[in-house]
Amino acid sequence: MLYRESGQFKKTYSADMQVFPLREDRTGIAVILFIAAVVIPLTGSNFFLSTVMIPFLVFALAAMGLNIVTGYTGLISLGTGAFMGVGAYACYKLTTYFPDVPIVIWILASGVFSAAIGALFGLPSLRIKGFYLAVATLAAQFFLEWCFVRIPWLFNYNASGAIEVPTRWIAGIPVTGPNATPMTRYYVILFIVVLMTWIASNVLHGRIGRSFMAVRDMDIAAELMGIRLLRTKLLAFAMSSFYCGVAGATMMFLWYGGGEASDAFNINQSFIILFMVIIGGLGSLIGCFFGAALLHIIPVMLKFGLPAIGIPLAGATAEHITYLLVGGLIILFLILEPHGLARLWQIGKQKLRTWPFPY
Amino acid sequence: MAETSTLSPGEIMLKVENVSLRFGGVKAITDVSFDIQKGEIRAIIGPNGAGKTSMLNVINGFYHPQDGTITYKGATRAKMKPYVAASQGIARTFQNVALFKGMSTLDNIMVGRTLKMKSNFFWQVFRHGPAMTEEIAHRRHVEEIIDFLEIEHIRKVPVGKLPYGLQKRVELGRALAMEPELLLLDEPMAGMNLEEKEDMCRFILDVKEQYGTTIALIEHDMGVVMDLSDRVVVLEYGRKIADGTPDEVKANQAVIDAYLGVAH
Amino acid sequence: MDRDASAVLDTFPKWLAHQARSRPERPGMRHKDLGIWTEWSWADVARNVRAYALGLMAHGLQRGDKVAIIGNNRPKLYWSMMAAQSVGAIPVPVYADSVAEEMAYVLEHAEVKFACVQDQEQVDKILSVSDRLQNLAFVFYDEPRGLRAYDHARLQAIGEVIAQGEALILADPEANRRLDAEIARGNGDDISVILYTSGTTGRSKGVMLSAGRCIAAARDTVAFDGITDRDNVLAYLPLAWVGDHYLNYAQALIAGFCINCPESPETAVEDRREVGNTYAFAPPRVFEGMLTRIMIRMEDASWLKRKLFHYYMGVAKKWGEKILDGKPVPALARLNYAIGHLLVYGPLKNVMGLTTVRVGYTAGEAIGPELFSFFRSIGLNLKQLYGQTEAFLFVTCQKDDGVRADCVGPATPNVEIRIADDGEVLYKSPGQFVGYFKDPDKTAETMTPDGFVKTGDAGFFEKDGQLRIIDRAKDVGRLRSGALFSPKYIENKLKFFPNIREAVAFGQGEDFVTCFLNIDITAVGNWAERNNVSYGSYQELAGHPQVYDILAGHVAEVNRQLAEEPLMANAQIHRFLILHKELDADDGELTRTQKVRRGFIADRYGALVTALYDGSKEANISTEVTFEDGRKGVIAARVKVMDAKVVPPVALPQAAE
Amino acid sequence: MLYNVLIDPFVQMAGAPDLFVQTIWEGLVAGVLYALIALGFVLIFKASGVFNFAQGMMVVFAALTLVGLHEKGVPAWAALLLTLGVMAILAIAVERVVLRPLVNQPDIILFMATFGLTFIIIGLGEFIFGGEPKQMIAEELGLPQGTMRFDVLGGKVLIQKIDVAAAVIASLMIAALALFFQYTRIGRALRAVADSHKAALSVGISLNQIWVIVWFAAGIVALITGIMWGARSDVSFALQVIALKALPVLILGGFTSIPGAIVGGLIIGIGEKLAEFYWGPLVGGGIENWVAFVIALIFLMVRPQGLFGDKIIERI
Repeated sequence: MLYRESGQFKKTYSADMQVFPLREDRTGIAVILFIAAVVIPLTGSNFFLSTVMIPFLVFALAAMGLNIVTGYTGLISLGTGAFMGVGAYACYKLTTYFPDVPIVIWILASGVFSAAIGALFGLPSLRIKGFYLAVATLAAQFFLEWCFVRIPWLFNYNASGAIEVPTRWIAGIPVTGPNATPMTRYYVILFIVVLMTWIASNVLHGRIGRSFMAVRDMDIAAELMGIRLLRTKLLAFAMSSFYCGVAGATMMFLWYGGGEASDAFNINQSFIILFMVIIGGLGSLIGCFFGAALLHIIPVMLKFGLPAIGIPLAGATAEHITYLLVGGLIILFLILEPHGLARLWQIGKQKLRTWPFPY
Repeated sequence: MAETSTLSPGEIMLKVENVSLRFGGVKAITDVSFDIQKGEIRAIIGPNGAGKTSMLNVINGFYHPQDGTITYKGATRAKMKPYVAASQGIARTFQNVALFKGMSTLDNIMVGRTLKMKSNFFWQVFRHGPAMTEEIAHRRHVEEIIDFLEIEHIRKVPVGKLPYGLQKRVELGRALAMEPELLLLDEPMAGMNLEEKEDMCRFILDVKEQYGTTIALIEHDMGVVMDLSDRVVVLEYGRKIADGTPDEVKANQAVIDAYLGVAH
Repeated sequence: MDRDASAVLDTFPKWLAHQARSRPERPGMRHKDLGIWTEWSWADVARNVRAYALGLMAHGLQRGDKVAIIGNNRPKLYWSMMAAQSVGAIPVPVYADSVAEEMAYVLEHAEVKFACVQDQEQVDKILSVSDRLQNLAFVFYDEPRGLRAYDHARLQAIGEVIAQGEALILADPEANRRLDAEIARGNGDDISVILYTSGTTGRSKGVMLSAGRCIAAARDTVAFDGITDRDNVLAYLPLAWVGDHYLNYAQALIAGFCINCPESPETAVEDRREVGNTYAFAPPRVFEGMLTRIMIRMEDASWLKRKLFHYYMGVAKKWGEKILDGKPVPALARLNYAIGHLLVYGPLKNVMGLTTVRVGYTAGEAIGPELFSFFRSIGLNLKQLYGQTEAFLFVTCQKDDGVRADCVGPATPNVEIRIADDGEVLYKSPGQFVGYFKDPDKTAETMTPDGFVKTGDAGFFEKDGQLRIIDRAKDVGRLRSGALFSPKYIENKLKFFPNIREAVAFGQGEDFVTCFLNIDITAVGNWAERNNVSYGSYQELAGHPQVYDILAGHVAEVNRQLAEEPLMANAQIHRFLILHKELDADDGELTRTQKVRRGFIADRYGALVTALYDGSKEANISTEVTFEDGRKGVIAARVKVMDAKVVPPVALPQAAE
Repeated sequence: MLYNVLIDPFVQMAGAPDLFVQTIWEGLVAGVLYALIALGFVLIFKASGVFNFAQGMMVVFAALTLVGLHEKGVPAWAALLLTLGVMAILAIAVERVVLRPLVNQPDIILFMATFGLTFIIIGLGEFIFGGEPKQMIAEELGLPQGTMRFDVLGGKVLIQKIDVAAAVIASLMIAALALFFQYTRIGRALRAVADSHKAALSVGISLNQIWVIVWFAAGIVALITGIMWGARSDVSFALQVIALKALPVLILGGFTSIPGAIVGGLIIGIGEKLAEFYWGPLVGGGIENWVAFVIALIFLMVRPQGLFGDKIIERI
């Protein structure tokens, strides 16, 4: 309905291969970015920024990571939480040893470490598939979780046994630690997320992305076309863990502002993020944002929304209900739309393009 | 389009010698030998379960025979490795279409170019510079294949949505994208109507004519086989029972017996 | 340069040079090839054409030689025309879908020396009849695919020819001058092109058009519609048809706008949408097809959308055309229409690829009033023109503010029109033809002593000065009762129903009118699907009783309309039948431009015609048909005949005039 | 260092055989419980091809329901029956709401669906009975209490009676299941399903019925497991992590083999106890949580098809 495609023709392949070939879509993205970068910070309260937006972006990033390996390459991973942890701790150590390097750089660099670990635990994926692989990744989850707790060096031997995020400045503005304003933290995360989304879309739209999907859709055919399975799968694991790692680091440094591995990076975290991917849409970047938004909003609404409208709800009960809702949603989506919100979005778009026709 | 091979037409490109393949106790192929000459269309026929597909799987390294050797372009091996086979110019299509369902026609064929793409991760990350130039170059190549197979109108359609006949065509396109020297076609015309079969025949002949590709194909439609192929090898219960020109094979008593009552 | 140039711009090659000079950077041609639109600026086009021309000269092409052009709309084929004309040779476009036999006739008759064709298919056709074409020296092709193995003694790729030409230019500085000389030698009296009309009767005739007249005609209309170099057309009409040669080739060269060639016929619709053409021409059946598709797709839409659609279509019907014609419209209605545009018309045009169309023409046959006003009401400036090959298309056309469905508009600038005593339309036009190639008698036949051309169509002027065409002059007949009877007029009324694809009316000298009908397989098939009526074949569906009932309804409706028209009231359809096969150009039942060959059909289906009149309920018929691949076969059928509901004439105040 | 890893533990074993036996016994019991959970998985996987990730949760849920009902004043035996009823309802609900709509979907989808199921069960359980840990009503159910002491190789070995009971009941149940599969019509049908769904229909039992039955059976297994387990430690969803231990067991045993599940269970149980007791200290203990998975992982690399599974041949 909003689309006017007549006259939008491509004279070069680069124009034809761009991620958003239609003018209308490009404007749409621009508007969204504008809202994210200007409108929200201007209008959003600190509470909104730090309870809704920041976590949402962190989750979106983590979901993106998982989606790369599960959605695009078709390898189920239940180790997301742990890989995020690796990122967080890596970042912590790095900034401890080199306090003067801008924290953002370390946040990004921490991904490298999680990528390495991820690739390591990706090794079994060559021989094993499906459920088996899922179990294998659980090994990573539990082993790493254990490391986080049992290796004091990781948390600088703090008595609390937890990461204590130090204050770090960029250009004289505190970015992390107690006196970093939600606004600054929001902007930093926004920057990271936008950057990494752009990169992800680049990679996934190119040769590498195609070989991922080839492996997912029909690994045998892919192999016989000369795609090296191990390489591709490891790359997928590495890239995925990189994103998770960075997500973990941002989570620790820009959202939690410190905390224990056991509650930040446990198996449940892995599940939540897997659910975000499923509900958002396997094999879709935009889906990661949808999934993250939906699954993060539900608990927030229950915890703060209901009381706000005068329905008191015990914290514990809220949590239980969340479990129920989330579990229900998963099954519902798997039954009704296995491709998740992203597919719904697509359909909607298609309808707009062919409006008033049904197809 | 195909890489200029060191071989000249008529020379032996691939030679299979005394190959036997077993799964546990089951004998899929027993002591089969034959060769494929550069530039010919070589048909492999035989009743169902004769081990035809297994033979192709051996040739492009998906199955590893217990005995026998494979000589491809001079190099003799006990077994091929899929990656080696692919990178040395052996491409194939599958009996029941093995396309990447989630991807568009264009992307499917683009995957066929993977081996030819070299740009490193760094540039891929920015989708600029070498990565983009490469992407464009290969896109162009793929477009030529799309044009060749007359599938412009489904360029951006997810292959899952395509009718069977077109899927087969896309799969052929994907194989062609690898610029194969040896193209293995596993029942390229299975389940097609007459018109689609005629098209497919035309394409296969055009491929041979235009790109000088050597083709080995499994097909049940005898008419097609006899029209297309230069030489035919006949398998039955994993054994070779005949080998020669279509006419020779047609005359061969063993073949006639094998096909007696076989509805093809 | 330009000033004195314009004085002598009397051939297309000169115009090409002019465009290359005056707007070298503007796009001259686009072709969707390998998935993207390749573009040639006017300078590029000129450069290619010059090289091409030199290449052709090198192959021995000379002034006056005929060059056949066969294929779909592709830059290289348009260039072939330009190149040929540059040398003073005469391009002879031929219908690409004509079977070898027809093609042979034209090529032979035109004594073509070279043939520039699209692909293997055309090459094969020519080779299959080459023994009959003594003059044919060379065949040039655009797409090499599949031709590698062919004997290239008399066969070459157009690309190579162009390359040769470029080489020549580099090698020999004289080459350019030689070509310029050739181009300069050309003048307005040269024959610019020979277009073979697929005559509604008998063999086709070669209409010779002179350069000067073509250009004069084109200039008039370019001015008339204010066409500029910013315009855009999608070239999808047959090259051999005057419509394409005029609207795309001639006008593009004059106005300097861009010709866009689709990737393949299947993708033409999608390509039109992509490229967003601003100037569109389509015969009614194209718009008909579009409307049918729209309606079918809407049927499947959710009821809410359907409601919305139909409501706003109502609004459009009421106000759309008024707004388009700039007539006074109440503000509220305007507002509502604007909303409608946002919700329905705009998107609709977008999906149909009409968003950017500024001027649209339709012609060739009468267009249904509903159909016509549908497109106008959603804001598409669709107009009618009347013309023919002999006139180099335009005889009349409608002004933006003077559009009506039942007329074809007043005379085009500089065209004189006269109505003969027997009602035949005569004209004298700037573009009018020089004569039929190798056929002076026919030429004489068609010309009046004082230099007017006979259109062969009967018509009259309405009060507002617009011409109204009734029918082919010779087809306007009378029933035994003496009542006036115009088959075409009735057929058109029938064809306005989406369910009816073709209609053939009989009645000359009979007691009453009867007709054959062809169902529109898309529309009726879709209806069958929705009402799960199962059918195995076209034949079965055509014979289906329910289908008969539906069409009977349509026929009755037509009779009702006829009853209201004093002239036609007595020529109502009494009996009809639905043909068991689709009328087909390959069987010679239609012309290549899809006009019915009434006479031919009448005796091919003689048995059925008798059945229509002897009151029998059924009739057997078996006919020979030609399949896609040229093979022949026979299909037999038992066809039902049905009586139609006839309406007593409405006595109108102002009776017969 | 190497000494500490490779030699010292075995020296210790030899040095204190009683401790060694004690550890083995501990492992054995844990193993039995793992085996029981794994058994639940296998039952369902065999019959419906669903990898029921929620089996662990069902154990906890069953136990929680039982205790919860009793807390609400229901007598033990009644609570037991009620809980059985609840498990039956759960089985039916699962078949209706999850399996039936998802029939013919790729396994991986069903697999993910059981994640959802897991969450629902947790939410439901905690929502109704509260999240805080509870005591299993062992003696009310007439399970033996207290401990037995044995003299072994000059040392003392402590054995909880409940553990013995656990072992006994477990073996009884496994025997019962074996008989059930062997000799009842339904059992045969189930075996048939495992081979081919058509075969099952020919036996004259609808797939839907079979699924319900199987899930119910798994529910019973879960309940018994839950009781045994709850009796040893308290009942709460903290157990879920331990419940996941069944996964490595399955990988060792293979998804379709009951003996496999048992053997796997014992290997894992004993293995991790030994590891924890003798090697754990070297790295600060607590390795129980992952050692099982790592064992499984290493095992996978060598034999992807599990102990009792047959080699997988890929076809194209």
